[in-house]
Amino acid sequence: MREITFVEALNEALHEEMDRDKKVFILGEDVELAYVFGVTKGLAARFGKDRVRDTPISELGIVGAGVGAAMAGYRPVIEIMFMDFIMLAMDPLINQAAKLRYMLGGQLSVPMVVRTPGGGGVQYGPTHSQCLEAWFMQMPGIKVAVPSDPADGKGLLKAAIRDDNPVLFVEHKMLYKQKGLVPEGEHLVPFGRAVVKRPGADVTLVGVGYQVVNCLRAAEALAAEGISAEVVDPRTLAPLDTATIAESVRRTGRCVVVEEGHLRSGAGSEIAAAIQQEAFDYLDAPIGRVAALDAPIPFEPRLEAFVLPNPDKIAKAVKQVLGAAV
Amino acid sequence: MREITFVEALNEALHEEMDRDKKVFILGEDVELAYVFGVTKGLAARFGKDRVRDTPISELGIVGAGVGAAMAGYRPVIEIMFMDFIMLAMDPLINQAAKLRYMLGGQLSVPMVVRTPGGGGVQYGPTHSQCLEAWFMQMPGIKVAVPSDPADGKGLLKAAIRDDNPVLFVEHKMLYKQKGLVPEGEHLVPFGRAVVKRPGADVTLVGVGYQVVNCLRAAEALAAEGISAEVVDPRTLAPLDTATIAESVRRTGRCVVVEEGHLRSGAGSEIAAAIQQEAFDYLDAPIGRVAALDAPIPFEPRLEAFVLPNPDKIAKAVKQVLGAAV
Amino acid sequence: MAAKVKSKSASRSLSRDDYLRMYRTMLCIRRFEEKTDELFMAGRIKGAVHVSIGQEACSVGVCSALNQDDAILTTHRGHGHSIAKGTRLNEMMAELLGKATGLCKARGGSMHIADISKGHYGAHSIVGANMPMAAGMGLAFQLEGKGRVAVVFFGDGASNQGSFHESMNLCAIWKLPVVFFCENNHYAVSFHVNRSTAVRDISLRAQSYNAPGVTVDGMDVMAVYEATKEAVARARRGEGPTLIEAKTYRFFGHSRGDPQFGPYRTKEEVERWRKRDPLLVAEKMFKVTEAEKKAVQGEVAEEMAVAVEFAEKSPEAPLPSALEDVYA
Amino acid sequence: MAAKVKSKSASRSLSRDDYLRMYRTMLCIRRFEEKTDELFMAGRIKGAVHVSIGQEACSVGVCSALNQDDAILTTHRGHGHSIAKGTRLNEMMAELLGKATGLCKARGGSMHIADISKGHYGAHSIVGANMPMAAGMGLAFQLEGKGRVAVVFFGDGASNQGSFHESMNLCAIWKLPVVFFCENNHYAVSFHVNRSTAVRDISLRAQSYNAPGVTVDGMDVMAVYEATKEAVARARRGEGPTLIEAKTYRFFGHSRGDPQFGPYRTKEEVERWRKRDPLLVAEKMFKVTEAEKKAVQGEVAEEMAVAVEFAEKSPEAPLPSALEDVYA
Ligand SMILES: Cc1ncc(C[n+]2csc(CCOP(=O)(O)OP(=O)(O)O)c2C)c(N)n1
Ligand SMILES: Cc1ncc(C[n+]2csc(CCOP(=O)(O)OP(=O)(O)O)c2C)c(N)n1
Ligand SMILES: [Mg+2]
Ligand SMILES: [Mg+2]
Repeated sequence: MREITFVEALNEALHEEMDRDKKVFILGEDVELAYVFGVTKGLAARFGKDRVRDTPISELGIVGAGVGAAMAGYRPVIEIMFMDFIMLAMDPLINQAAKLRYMLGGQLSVPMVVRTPGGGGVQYGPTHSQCLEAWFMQMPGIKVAVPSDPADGKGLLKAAIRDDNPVLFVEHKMLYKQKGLVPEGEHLVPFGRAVVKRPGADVTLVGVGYQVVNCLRAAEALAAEGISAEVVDPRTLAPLDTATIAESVRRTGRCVVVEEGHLRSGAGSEIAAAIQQEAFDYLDAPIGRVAALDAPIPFEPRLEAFVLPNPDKIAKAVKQVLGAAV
Repeated sequence: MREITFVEALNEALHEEMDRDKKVFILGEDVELAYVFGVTKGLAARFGKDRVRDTPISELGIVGAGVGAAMAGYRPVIEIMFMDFIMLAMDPLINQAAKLRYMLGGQLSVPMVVRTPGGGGVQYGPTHSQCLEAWFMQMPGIKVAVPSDPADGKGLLKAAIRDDNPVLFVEHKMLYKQKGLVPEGEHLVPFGRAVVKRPGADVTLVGVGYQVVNCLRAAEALAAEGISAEVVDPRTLAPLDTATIAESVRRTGRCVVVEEGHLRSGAGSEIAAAIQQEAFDYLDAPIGRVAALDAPIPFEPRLEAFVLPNPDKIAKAVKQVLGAAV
Repeated sequence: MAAKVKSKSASRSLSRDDYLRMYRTMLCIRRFEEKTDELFMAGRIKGAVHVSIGQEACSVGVCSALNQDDAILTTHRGHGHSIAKGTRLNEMMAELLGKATGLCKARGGSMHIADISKGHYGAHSIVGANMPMAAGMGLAFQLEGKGRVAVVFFGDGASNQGSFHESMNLCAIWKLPVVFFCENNHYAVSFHVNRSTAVRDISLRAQSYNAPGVTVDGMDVMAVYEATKEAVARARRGEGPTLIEAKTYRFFGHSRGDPQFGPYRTKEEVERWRKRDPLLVAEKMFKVTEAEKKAVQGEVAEEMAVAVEFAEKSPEAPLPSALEDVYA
Repeated sequence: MAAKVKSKSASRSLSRDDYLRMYRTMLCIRRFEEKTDELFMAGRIKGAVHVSIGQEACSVGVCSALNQDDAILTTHRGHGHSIAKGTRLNEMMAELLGKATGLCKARGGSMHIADISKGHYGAHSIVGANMPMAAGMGLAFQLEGKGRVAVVFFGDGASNQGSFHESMNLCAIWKLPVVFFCENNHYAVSFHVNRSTAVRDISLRAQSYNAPGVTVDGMDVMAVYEATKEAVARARRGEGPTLIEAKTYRFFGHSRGDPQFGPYRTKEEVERWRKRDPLLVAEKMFKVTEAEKKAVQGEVAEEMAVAVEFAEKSPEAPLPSALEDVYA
């Protein structure tokens, strides 16, 4: 274990998996130089430009090509420079990758990973700041990972690459420079296992991706006020480990779900809907939800911060949920 | 009022709106002959091929062109032949249409309607049977209509065309041939107003689109067993009238939400999540959810029926919700 | 102009047996499609079915130029390509009838027939979606280095999808072993190619990618075969993609029970094209004797009867199978 | 080959005043971009900024051939086009600084500058997304029948998006009044056009749509102007789209504080292109005197100071405005 950044952890995962399996290769815009966020740094030099390949700006074509290569037994790892651009590739991802195995009677599988930076906080504006993971978690046949720290980043990415199914791997931009202890060498985080990132007794906070960090910050602040918040990180949204979350809620009796996507039919909607079913009799208050406000993500820093979730908003929601029990 | 089919009601709405406003025009594949489902029948003959225009198979281009024409002050009504193909046009719909007004500081608006047949039941298989409305209801800036009968079809389509915002208008294939009483001439159904389609006392059924029909059937069957189910039809998912739904749930104390999309982060997730917040103290049981099972929609009729919601599954969920209160 | 029209030239490297085999496969496709149409009209096949009658020379011409481990990707109108690539008939018919023994276990239906064991990587029902996949398979084959080639079939309508452009470009810059085979049957549903497409010959579009483009007579199986052979050889040599356009015609309606002619095309037009029925063209070109014809017809009829019986006797797919194979 | 390279030809229909105005606008863009870069490096402009230094001849050449009610749609690298189309400088600078008076009310930023009052229909930050929009505006203009034209700017990188193909085809089949203007500055971020694109001249791709394609010297404002004038005239006559490719170069890095040269291009390459700085080319071509130059520089400096002051003194956008204008 050493302390490295989220980017370094992901980069390490890619190095290790490309080393381990010759079928793994990378496609994406400006991946050779790892120009934008640096996740693919050094890979082209190490593994050659055949396996680390810059592509034209053709998101539909690249992701579709990933599907084809996966059908032929390869394991493409595709970078979409910003998650928002994935809108150009919904067809290959959802109509093709997610359905092919099923639709062709199980004759093949599509072991493909699409990595992409999501989320706001860097003032890139409405079309470069979205969190779209809820779209993907709705669709059978594709898995969705939303790591929230470097160790999970490494472990989930390695697991994603070894998974025989298509995986959407969401990297929140605000995490890239965050540091954390990361195991050296083999480190796999299984999909579908939520984890308690901070134990607590009064309320369960469920965070999605980077919002786990904000939940932890909120929990810290709440602790100072004598409120003990447990923070649960589902780590993957599909599969979604509602059992672990429900177990926590049964203990605390209260829950706030925090995501950075928009509220309506978001990941948080699902978690809230599932938990009210699984822990109904234990709930002392309605499940609270914190999400991006109902507007695109504006570019200007103050406006952006106004729209996005943050520890204050989370703490407020917690207090509401605690108050509502009275 | 006369009894006409859903297709005829939509066709009438298009005729009336194109008559009323010269800026309204239609783009789509095979719309001149109204080849596939017949909604645009007779319009080319009446309004000319300039205003009812067959397009190449270029979903991205067509929807993008709709955005451009709307920016220039026209009111395009675009047909996407099957809702599944909308995956090719997510970028113009969500990154452009839904955000442009906001993103350009309110300098213009994008009055565009995208009409599209969704849903299963006709054995068209995994890529021609999906219900994707939840994706759209998550995104600020676009409205979503999910009519469930001919009168609402006409009234909502007319309202959609007059709306200054982009609207996704979902037409469930199973509705096309359904008949109902439809007002002649001017008939507008406002967005964001849910309606009680059948009053009841024991449980609230909330249906999305065609599933309202299945909810009504389930309510009928339940009535024979002495269970009185109220059926609420939100009619639009964005805006979503949770107040009317919550009002009903406060009376019945129980709720089952039914949609044809997949369960996780579906429209039903949102409705359940919102209702447990708005009517928490009135709930005698967890909110039940019925949705397509967790697989793509298979083609073979029995398998397809197995995966899709139906009145039996709804009735079962109702009984579970009633039992859970004990 | 990179495009040139090749026609009725017989290749010297094939034997008479090969010709007869090609003829036989074309007849097999014809009978399969007729049967499919019949079963559909009788309500025994559900959903959507797009038969390829009139386009048999394309299927057979292309696949005759391929090895078994070469890959094809096809479309909603893919039965012919499937058969020409060697797809098992019984299991294919079983799929159409929605049986447990179907190639897709009754989940995919007509629009998703695949037989990976034969190098058939699937029909893909989203128009244009198979082209990027073909680029990806080409990329895999290039990395693999065994000389395999991927062929993607698509229609005139599909050539206006953005995926065509992106895929051709990817294949061209990386010199991937992919053949783009456009069956220009002149219509996308009811929309004529002259209205959907700004160029007369779709093959011209190859120039945008610095790739060869060629237009062939799609009713002439040998013209298709030869153009494909050349394109495949080029692909195997590592020289990249070729765009082949075959001018052809579907004799039946677009889908399901659509009429053969109707509001969007005239009876005369259909009849004009029927004079160039690929089976007639082949019979003449290959000098198929009456005896040979009869023998082949008999064999094919038998094969068809076997397939239908297999399909009909197969068990229905068990309901829980509707939830299987979602994940690997 | 439809493509030909035009160069340094001076149009006779313009007056010396026009030339000086063009020169002045180019200088205004240069100064605006320098200021932008400076403010970005100082942390005063947030987010992403893509300056167009080196490409001023394209902006000015194109927009000088347009009427105010003609429309432009531009890209992430759109400041130059905006200024050339007459976009209000003060409100544009205010947008970059994220002020309430900004053209987008501080919501869109550099990548979404628009000034509808000047026929500027927006910068669009999704590469390629503006092309279908341009087709749609062309369609609206055709229906409207007032002879308006839409011009869409895009890069070499964008020409590989499917949207390019679909839009060109739509404009061609419907003969829409749209000009596709490709600024081939040889790079998409770090990726050289020779690696991303299989043809040498992107203008060649016009042939796929039976439309004229022309390559011009993008450092020569008059070459750009004349090609645009011809394309616009053609569009107004109802003859459909033209694809113009301007060979040009960005002197700065791709975005933000990227270095001007670096791992993906050499200092020598940058310096070679800088010798053909569009401002120098114009000064020579228009025989701008030292006195004229000085005067223009003074005016532009003044304008820039006013804009920056306006922006700086403008109030911050009120927080609740972050939730306004989501719906009309
Ligand atoms: C993306 C998409 N758009 C539309 C359709 C509906 N559709 C199915 S086949 C077809 C026509 C295809 O025309 P073409 O490519 O010429 O093939 P053909 O049917 O003539 O074989 C259309 C529009 C579809 N399946 N996918
Ligand atoms: C769909 C999409 N993919 C990728 C990007 C990221 N991106 C922004 S600019 C750019 C390069 C564009 O190259 P080009 O079209 O040549 O324009 P230039 O930057 O050279 O002006 C890229 C890849 C984007 N904004 N949108
Ligand atoms: Mg066709
Ligand atoms: Mg460029």
